[in-house]
Amino acid sequence: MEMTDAFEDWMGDGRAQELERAVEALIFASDEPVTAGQIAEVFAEVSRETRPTTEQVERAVDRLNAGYEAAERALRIRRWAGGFRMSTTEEVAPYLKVYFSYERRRRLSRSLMETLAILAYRQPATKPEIDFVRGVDSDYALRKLMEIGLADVVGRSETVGRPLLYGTTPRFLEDFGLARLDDLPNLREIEELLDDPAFNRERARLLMLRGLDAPEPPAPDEPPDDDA
Amino acid sequence: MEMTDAFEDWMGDGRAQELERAVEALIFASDEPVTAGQIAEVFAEVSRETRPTTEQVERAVDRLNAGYEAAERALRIRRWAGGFRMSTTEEVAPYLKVYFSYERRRRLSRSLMETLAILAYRQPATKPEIDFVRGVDSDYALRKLMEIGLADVVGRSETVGRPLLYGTTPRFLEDFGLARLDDLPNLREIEELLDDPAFNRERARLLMLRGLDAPEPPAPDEPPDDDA
Amino acid sequence: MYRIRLEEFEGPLDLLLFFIQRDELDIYDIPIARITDEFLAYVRLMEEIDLDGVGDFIYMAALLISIKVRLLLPRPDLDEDGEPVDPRRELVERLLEYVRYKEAAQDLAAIHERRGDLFTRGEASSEKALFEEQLPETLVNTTLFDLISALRRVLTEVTEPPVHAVQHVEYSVEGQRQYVLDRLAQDGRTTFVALARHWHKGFVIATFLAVLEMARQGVVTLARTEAADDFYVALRRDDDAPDGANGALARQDEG
Repeated sequence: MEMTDAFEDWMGDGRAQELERAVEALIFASDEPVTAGQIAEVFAEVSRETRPTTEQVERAVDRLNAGYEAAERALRIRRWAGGFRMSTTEEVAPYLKVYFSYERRRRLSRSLMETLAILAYRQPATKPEIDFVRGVDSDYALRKLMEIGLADVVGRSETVGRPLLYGTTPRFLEDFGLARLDDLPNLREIEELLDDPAFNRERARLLMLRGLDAPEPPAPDEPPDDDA
Repeated sequence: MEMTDAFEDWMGDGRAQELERAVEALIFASDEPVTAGQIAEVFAEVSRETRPTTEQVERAVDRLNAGYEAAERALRIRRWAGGFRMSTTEEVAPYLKVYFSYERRRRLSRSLMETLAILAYRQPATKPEIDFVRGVDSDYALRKLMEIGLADVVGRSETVGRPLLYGTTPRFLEDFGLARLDDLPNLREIEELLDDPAFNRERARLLMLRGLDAPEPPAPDEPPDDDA
Repeated sequence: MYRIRLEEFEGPLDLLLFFIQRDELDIYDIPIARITDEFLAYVRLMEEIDLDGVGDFIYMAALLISIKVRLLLPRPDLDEDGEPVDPRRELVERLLEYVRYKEAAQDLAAIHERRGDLFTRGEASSEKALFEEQLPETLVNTTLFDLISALRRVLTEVTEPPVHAVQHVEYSVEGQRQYVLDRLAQDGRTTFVALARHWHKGFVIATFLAVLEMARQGVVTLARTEAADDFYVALRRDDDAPDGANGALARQDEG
């Protein structure tokens, strides 16, 4: 990791340390992901000096995380939904689960997860499009996802009838720990599946898949607890 | 500060470090101040070993704070309201003040949201009209929406007294990710989205919300339409 | 026919995938005639027990039948290169497309699960309250769905005729008037919600009517609060009471 550059040189160690402190404080105190740009702006306004670049903020975050790791701290700064958010490490999850003595995040039912997946990968998507892929009416699932705050209306298609377009929200990214939509795992190409001469293997995959998700979890009646 | 005692000896460095991590995680993530007793209990349950004493938890907190201070971190663990909670240091308060004074991504209050919804669907509308639909005085909400930049005066009605007409701004469309007002879900779409038997279409019609259903003939006593 | 747990199949595609897996069918050579028969038997079963979503299954059954018919045609459809087209290809593509998203849904579920191990800051450490006064109200994190939901609230609010309701409860407007005066004498200024919180519905209505009556008579003043569904109630001061009403009771009402 580059620990110095023109800015850090110019700032001197004290200024770099001060930026780290500001970064840590802002990310800690915010209720939602803070962007590097927001941090830079606040820092410039308070210090009345040149605004740090987003790279400099990124580096301050990296230094903080390296420090947490070296000191074996339970906290880390995550890159979620286009910003920074502080969270505990995986290792301490058992303590928190015992302390809260319940699952804070409720699981999404299979139908909600399927609808969300189609939405996440195909967005913006119309309801008929989602219905077609699933072979069922997605009215309920879509509404539920909107109520939970994971999906929203994002516009209107220019096609006949101008149907509404749906997409995922920043909240979806944060709840799934993704920095951006590009971080979604790759979707397998349909052509890859179709034209695969070894279709037996594909069939085996189908079988496996069915076995994995056969028991349908009960649909949640309430939105999952948000742990923000 | 005593850094070792029977417990820490017995635990060894690794265990002492583990207690620190648990302490840090629980204090960070808790929704209310955590007591030393609660922390000790959770730690004993997860580690399946002897429950640490509250003094040992206190010392873990002291070590964490000493570590924060040595590393010039922006966070400290405070003893407040009969328990521990994490807070930022006084030095970083200026950053937080500036950050929180910015326009931030926050939910609009219920009354603002309702006023905005009516305005979006009934614009251009006079204040008495909005008051009538909401059943309460919308003075504050309307003023606030204008302050935020989501609503604005768009003209004057031709009716007696020529009252001001209000409407939404381009900023409104931008914030909701819409290209034009036409992209707002219409009445039929809203009914589908909400699937709420209590949603009263007749009432919507009586209240003369427009733009809801394009093919519907305008109500006879509808106020003059400036932007149709 | 196999006994099938109905709730296991959310949609017709799930049911088709089940047949394919159960019989270890080659997905590129689906025995349409047999599958169609079994599918139809299942749909009839659904109709009998009046299951929701039967329409989706009927639609798929029609599709299966049309494929079956096309398979029986002596002259198959040709594509633009003059090659014969397997009438089942479209269905297979659809099934695979669906499988693709089912996989993605599983990936997402795993991601969601892992994210559940990471805890964000709890309310105990929240410092927002310290800065609350400086928080301007702005939009953004608001979804279009929130906007629509707000519209729903406006359009579905049920306003009962209060007079009618009061007839059935033991609280009288006059009694609540005294209650409000007592509370105001004690607290100076309060909010309506504070006056009526945790009380029986009849109590709330009678209190509300009492407050309105007192406001009309100039005994109390009402003022907006931040919350849309609440308001401040205070005794009117001597100097702004129009008819000197209840001057004796009027104390300070600010703060």
